[in-house]
Amino acid sequence: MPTLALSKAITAGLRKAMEDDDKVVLIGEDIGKLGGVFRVTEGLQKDFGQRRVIDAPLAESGIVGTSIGMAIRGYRPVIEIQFDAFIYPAYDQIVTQLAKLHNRTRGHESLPVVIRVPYGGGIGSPEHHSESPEAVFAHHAGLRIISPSTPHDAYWMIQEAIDSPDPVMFFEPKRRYWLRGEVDTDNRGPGPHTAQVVTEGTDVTLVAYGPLMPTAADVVAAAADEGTSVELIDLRSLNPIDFDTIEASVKKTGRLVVTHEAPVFLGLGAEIAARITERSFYHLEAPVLRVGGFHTPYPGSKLEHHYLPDLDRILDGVDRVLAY
Amino acid sequence: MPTLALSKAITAGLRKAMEDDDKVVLIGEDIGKLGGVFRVTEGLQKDFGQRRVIDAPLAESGIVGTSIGMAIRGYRPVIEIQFDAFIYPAYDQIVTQLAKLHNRTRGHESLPVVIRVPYGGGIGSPEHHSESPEAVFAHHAGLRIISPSTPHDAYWMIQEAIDSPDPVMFFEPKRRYWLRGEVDTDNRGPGPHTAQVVTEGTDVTLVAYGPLMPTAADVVAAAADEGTSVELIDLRSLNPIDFDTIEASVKKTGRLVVTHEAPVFLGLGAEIAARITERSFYHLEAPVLRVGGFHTPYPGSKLEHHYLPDLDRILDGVDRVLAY
Amino acid sequence: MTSNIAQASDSRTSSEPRMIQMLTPDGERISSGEYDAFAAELDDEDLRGFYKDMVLVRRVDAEGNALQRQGQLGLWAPLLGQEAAQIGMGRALRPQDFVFPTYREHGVAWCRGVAPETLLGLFRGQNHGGWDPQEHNFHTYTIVIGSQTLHATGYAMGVGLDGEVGTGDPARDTATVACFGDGATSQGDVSEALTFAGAFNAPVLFFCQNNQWAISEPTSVQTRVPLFMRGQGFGVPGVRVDGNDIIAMYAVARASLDSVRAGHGPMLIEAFTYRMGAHTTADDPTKYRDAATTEAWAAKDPITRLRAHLESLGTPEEFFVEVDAEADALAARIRENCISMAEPDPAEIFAYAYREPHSLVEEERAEYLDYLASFEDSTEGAR
Amino acid sequence: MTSNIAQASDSRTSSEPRMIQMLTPDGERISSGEYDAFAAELDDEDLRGFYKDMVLVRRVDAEGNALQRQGQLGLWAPLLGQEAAQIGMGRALRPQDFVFPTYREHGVAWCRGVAPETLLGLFRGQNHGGWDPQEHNFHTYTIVIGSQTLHATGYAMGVGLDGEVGTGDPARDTATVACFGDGATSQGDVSEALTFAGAFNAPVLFFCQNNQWAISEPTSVQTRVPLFMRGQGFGVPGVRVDGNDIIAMYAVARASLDSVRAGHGPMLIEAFTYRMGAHTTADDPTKYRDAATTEAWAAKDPITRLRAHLESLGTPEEFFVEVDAEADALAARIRENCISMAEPDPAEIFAYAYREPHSLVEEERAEYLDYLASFEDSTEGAR
Ligand SMILES: Cc1ncc(C[n+]2csc(CCOP(=O)(O)OP(=O)(O)O)c2C)c(N)n1
Ligand SMILES: Cc1ncc(C[n+]2csc(CCOP(=O)(O)OP(=O)(O)O)c2C)c(N)n1
Ligand SMILES: [Mg+2]
Ligand SMILES: [Mg+2]
Repeated sequence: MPTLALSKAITAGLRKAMEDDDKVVLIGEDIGKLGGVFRVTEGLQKDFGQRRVIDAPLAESGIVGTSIGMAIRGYRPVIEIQFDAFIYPAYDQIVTQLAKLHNRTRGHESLPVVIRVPYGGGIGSPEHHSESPEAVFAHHAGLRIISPSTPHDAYWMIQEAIDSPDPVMFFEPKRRYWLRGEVDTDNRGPGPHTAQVVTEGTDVTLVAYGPLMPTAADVVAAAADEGTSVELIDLRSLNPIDFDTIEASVKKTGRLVVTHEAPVFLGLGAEIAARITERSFYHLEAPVLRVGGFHTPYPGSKLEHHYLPDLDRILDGVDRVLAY
Repeated sequence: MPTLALSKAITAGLRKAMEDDDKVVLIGEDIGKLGGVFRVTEGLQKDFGQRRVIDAPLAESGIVGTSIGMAIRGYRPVIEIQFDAFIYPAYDQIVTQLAKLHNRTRGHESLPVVIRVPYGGGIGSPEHHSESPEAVFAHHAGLRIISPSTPHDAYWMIQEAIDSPDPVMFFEPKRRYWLRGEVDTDNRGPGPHTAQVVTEGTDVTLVAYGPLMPTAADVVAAAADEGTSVELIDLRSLNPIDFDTIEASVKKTGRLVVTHEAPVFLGLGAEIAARITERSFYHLEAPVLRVGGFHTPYPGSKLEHHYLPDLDRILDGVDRVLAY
Repeated sequence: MTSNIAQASDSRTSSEPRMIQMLTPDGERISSGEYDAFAAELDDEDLRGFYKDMVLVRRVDAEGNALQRQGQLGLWAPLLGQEAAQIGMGRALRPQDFVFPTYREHGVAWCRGVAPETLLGLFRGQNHGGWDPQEHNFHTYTIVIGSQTLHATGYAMGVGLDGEVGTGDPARDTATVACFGDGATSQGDVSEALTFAGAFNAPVLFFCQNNQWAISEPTSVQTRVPLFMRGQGFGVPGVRVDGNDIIAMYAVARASLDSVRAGHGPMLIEAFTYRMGAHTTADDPTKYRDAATTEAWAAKDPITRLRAHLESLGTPEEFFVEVDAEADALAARIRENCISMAEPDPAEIFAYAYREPHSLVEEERAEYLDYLASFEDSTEGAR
Repeated sequence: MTSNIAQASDSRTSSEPRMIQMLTPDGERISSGEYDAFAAELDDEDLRGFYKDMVLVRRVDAEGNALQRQGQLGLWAPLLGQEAAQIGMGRALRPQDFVFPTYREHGVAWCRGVAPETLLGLFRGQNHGGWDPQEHNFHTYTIVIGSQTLHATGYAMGVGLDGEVGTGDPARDTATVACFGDGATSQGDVSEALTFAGAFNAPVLFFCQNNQWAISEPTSVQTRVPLFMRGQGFGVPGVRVDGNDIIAMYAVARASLDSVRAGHGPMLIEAFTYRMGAHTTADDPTKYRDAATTEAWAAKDPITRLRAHLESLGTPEEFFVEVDAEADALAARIRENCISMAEPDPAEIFAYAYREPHSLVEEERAEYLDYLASFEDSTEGAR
């Protein structure tokens, strides 16, 4: 079992998918010789050629729109968006075309397009390089959205994304690209749309995903020191959300905290809070609490540690939910 | 007090704003001679000229982007987007530029731009003409979002939107354009960001906005027949949301149903449910229930009556929340 | 001095652009230089075929308008006046070519074998299109202006990756056609399509039907230079053709498609035509344009023009009578098939959101169908 | 036959385009036709001013790199090699003109009186820009590629509405400058900016610095025709200028700005130059380009070139020594001011989301500041 950095696990997954199916092509800005600004596609153009690893003109709508066309022609394009906020020029192609063509053609057309989006903050970047836009895509039907938090999941989930006949947005926790972990290349996980109980616990359920998973693990440890048993769930799939797994946990613990870097207001936590409250009303000892970004633009990097949920803020949430 | 159709109340509000401030300019597709596809700008080009009522090239990003530039030059552009889903090509300019320039310039620059968006379904239109995209804009900080449901509010709120130094998205309930009502041109309402209790009640609180307000009023009447007293709140402001008014009501009734045409999943109802549950946990007799659109593309018009929350579906929600 | 600089390089000052024409409004056949060769192969039978196509799609169009007026359709987007542009292009295509249409491409659809009834699903509100693009090499209609030009370009890039271009084999070399209007040229997506097409030398033909209007906006709102020039700065050469002249349309389309298939790179055709009807049945053109201009264009009608030419070639009167009869029969069939369309099943709403099962959609479907079923015994029924 | 058609109208086949140059890489002054007149007014003092500007901004740039390496900045975007393009444009502006920059316009910023320290806020992560655009008629930097070209066009449309164009009064007529790179030309927004500029005859000058690279992508990834042509199909004439030749840059900028201010419509300048450094300090150009090309461009260096010319004009050695001393002092000042910048206050996060009070932001601010305060007596402290 190799130990890989999360970014390199994605590289390995991409490589595997490209070997398995020569209809898989990569397209994006600077993904060729440079290997992408995070080096996720490093070496792939050298090995698979310029026809399968395509440096695109600097136009995100064009990249998504032409990928749709390539998919209609029988290809399985995997797009790299350079940074989270640079996906917005492609918003229209994603939500009115990519997400809707299967429906528009009454199922005749499938759109196996993957959009890789490095997202989240914490790497000291300037404006537009640290956002977490998952919620605005999850609101639109037609897209699947997943986000790995470990190298093992990264390796498998990127392949599952590419295999999917539905369009998949693959959100990569960029500040965890350097997180190393074992990748079991023989045994895949529970499938892309299942949440996973990472640590069992009895007092509070904590739901996190992507970049906040390591922070959440720290919370579990710190809470244990204080005598609180936290059950930690890695959401993994952001659309659909595996409410069954969360519900089962909350029916056990009676308390739920959800954390994400995205703004709390209308973030995924809102939906999880609303739906879990509906499903487990009589089991909840406290309202579902959310710890996340503020309703402000993501700040300059000197201030981002205030914006991002950290150990203390999430612990504070755990304490508050226990105080009910 | 004149009685006006909602669309004409907006026209009157626009006219008033243009008379009061010659920096107010209108820009959009087909808003000149045609007066817009819904005739909201009818007569305004004739009266204010082509320099103040500008037919733009067919490019929404361009319309929003150049409006930003005009605002920087000192104008107060009021944009018409032709139909809801045609706003997506402008998504990037709206969320990364319009919403963020005040912050980027540390308050030096104000962006008094209004984006008028006819939204919602129920008028038998083809794809892309019936969507309710308010939630994906509300998630981004920097935009104010309001939606009138009566001609009186339409008249005043469009003027308040134009007066605002912040960018405002003005969502117009297009299937209610023909709804007539009295407009008191001397007395404005409670301000654009206040929710209003439309009908007082004691058993359940019902929150709606824009196009569903008349339907919600029918629900109040039908519920009354069944002996249920529903307190109806017109949200009016979608960002910020006036949680105080909802909370006060829910602390009285103990039950809350939220309805909107937008998909339930990550719609405004999710945030309202999450936050009101947090604020009123011990007062709630039942989970907050939501009645809204499905997680599917908006269907063809022959099927839209299934998709849209109607009297029966909302009543069903009221019944379900009472059954707890 | 200043204005000299401006003028020196100002392309606005160029004179009226060349427009390829082979059939005058009076039906007289004229030469048009290098494109003549592509019309040379057309015999009288071909021309009668064109005539029939145009008359039939005009009848389809009239029936669309009528069905909308009678409440059978929610909307109709008429192609009146654009028959030559569309049939000329449609008939120049080979089976393996692939077309990405707007919402007004009823004539091209006709040539691709999409039954007119099939188009009605969208306009009646049964669905949003629903046909199988691969069956006809004709994509579903696109409503969001300009989007489809990127799909066409991407498809063509795929054709390039497949090597189905420049092989010299007429059964393999494949062109992709991106249809769009004059208004669409302003959308960023269309420029990005030109960018990608140029950068990747994609075998795509940009087919702009300049019908002079984007709803109420004349082309001058979009551009101050002729639209056939739009691609020049992207490396996509363009040509303007009389879009009401089916012979010129066919010849220019043939020439351009051949060039594209041969791998010489993307090209752009501006078919100069006129939207004789309303934008859609929801539109009222009297609000924004005067009857005189429309009448002037009526004198350039593509069908009248070809009929005059066919008559000059000695086509017997019976031919025209037969075509009209066929049109009547077609109209009756369409009407019948439209009216008899079944109400769509509410389960359809949930059927195609995703191809693979999706837990949320399944939950909502089950809940809603249960909810509907709960009315079954009641007198109310769901509306 | 087919390929004849393609070639006949294929603009790719045009020969090497004309590039305006007035100072050869060796520093020799040459004539460049109609643009000479705009350089004629430059006296030796002006040229020495240009030299000083270029040396100073190059030093600002070097200091930016150094501060980043030392951890004082999160990032720096070097302008190395583009000094002539930017100072040439910057010095051709009038006070009332307005500039919309990218993130690399340190030279133009310099000319607009924005202190280099002010630029550092963004690169240090103190804020996202933060200066007052109206104070300098120079907007804050824009990172999202191409967006600012629409703002510039809209601003220019506003200038047009104000009537501050074509009056003949040099203190009133106003040009707006839209800065962008070669990569940016592919963005739909840039094409839409050209569309609006053409359609509204907006007094905007499109200023493309073609530095041959968009991060790792050479210009050939974006286009197969020269970029000065990009505006032609939108009615925006273009000219290519040697972007490493400050005299030509100044002359072409002056000529174009005059034309724009006079109301002759939008224009485009392609400044042909080279990004000598990395894209940003986060980039490693050895991954994608060979040193030889960069070296070849080093021989065309804008500063060396002007220095050679100044020397040939007899400029005394002391002048160059003085400029270097001034550069040293500037660098020291910048360093000092950078290092002494105060940590931003967390309340800043909430301060400018909206201009008017917003209940949610106020609630979140109060909660978070309370939360922070709760650490004040504890040993931990908020990190
Ligand atoms: C992105 C977008 N914006 C606006 C519309 C509304 N709309 C539908 S058709 C149309 C005019 C299109 O004009 P043109 O491209 O010339 O095509 P034509 O209708 O003349 O065939 C407009 C503005 C749309 N469908 N999509
Ligand atoms: C919409 C968007 N996509 C991607 C990026 C990432 N990015 C930053 S600079 C750059 C290259 C820009 O190249 P060019 O326009 O030539 O300007 P230069 O950096 O050479 O000055 C890219 C891709 C971005 N900032 N915005
Ligand atoms: Mg048109
Ligand atoms: Mg560049």
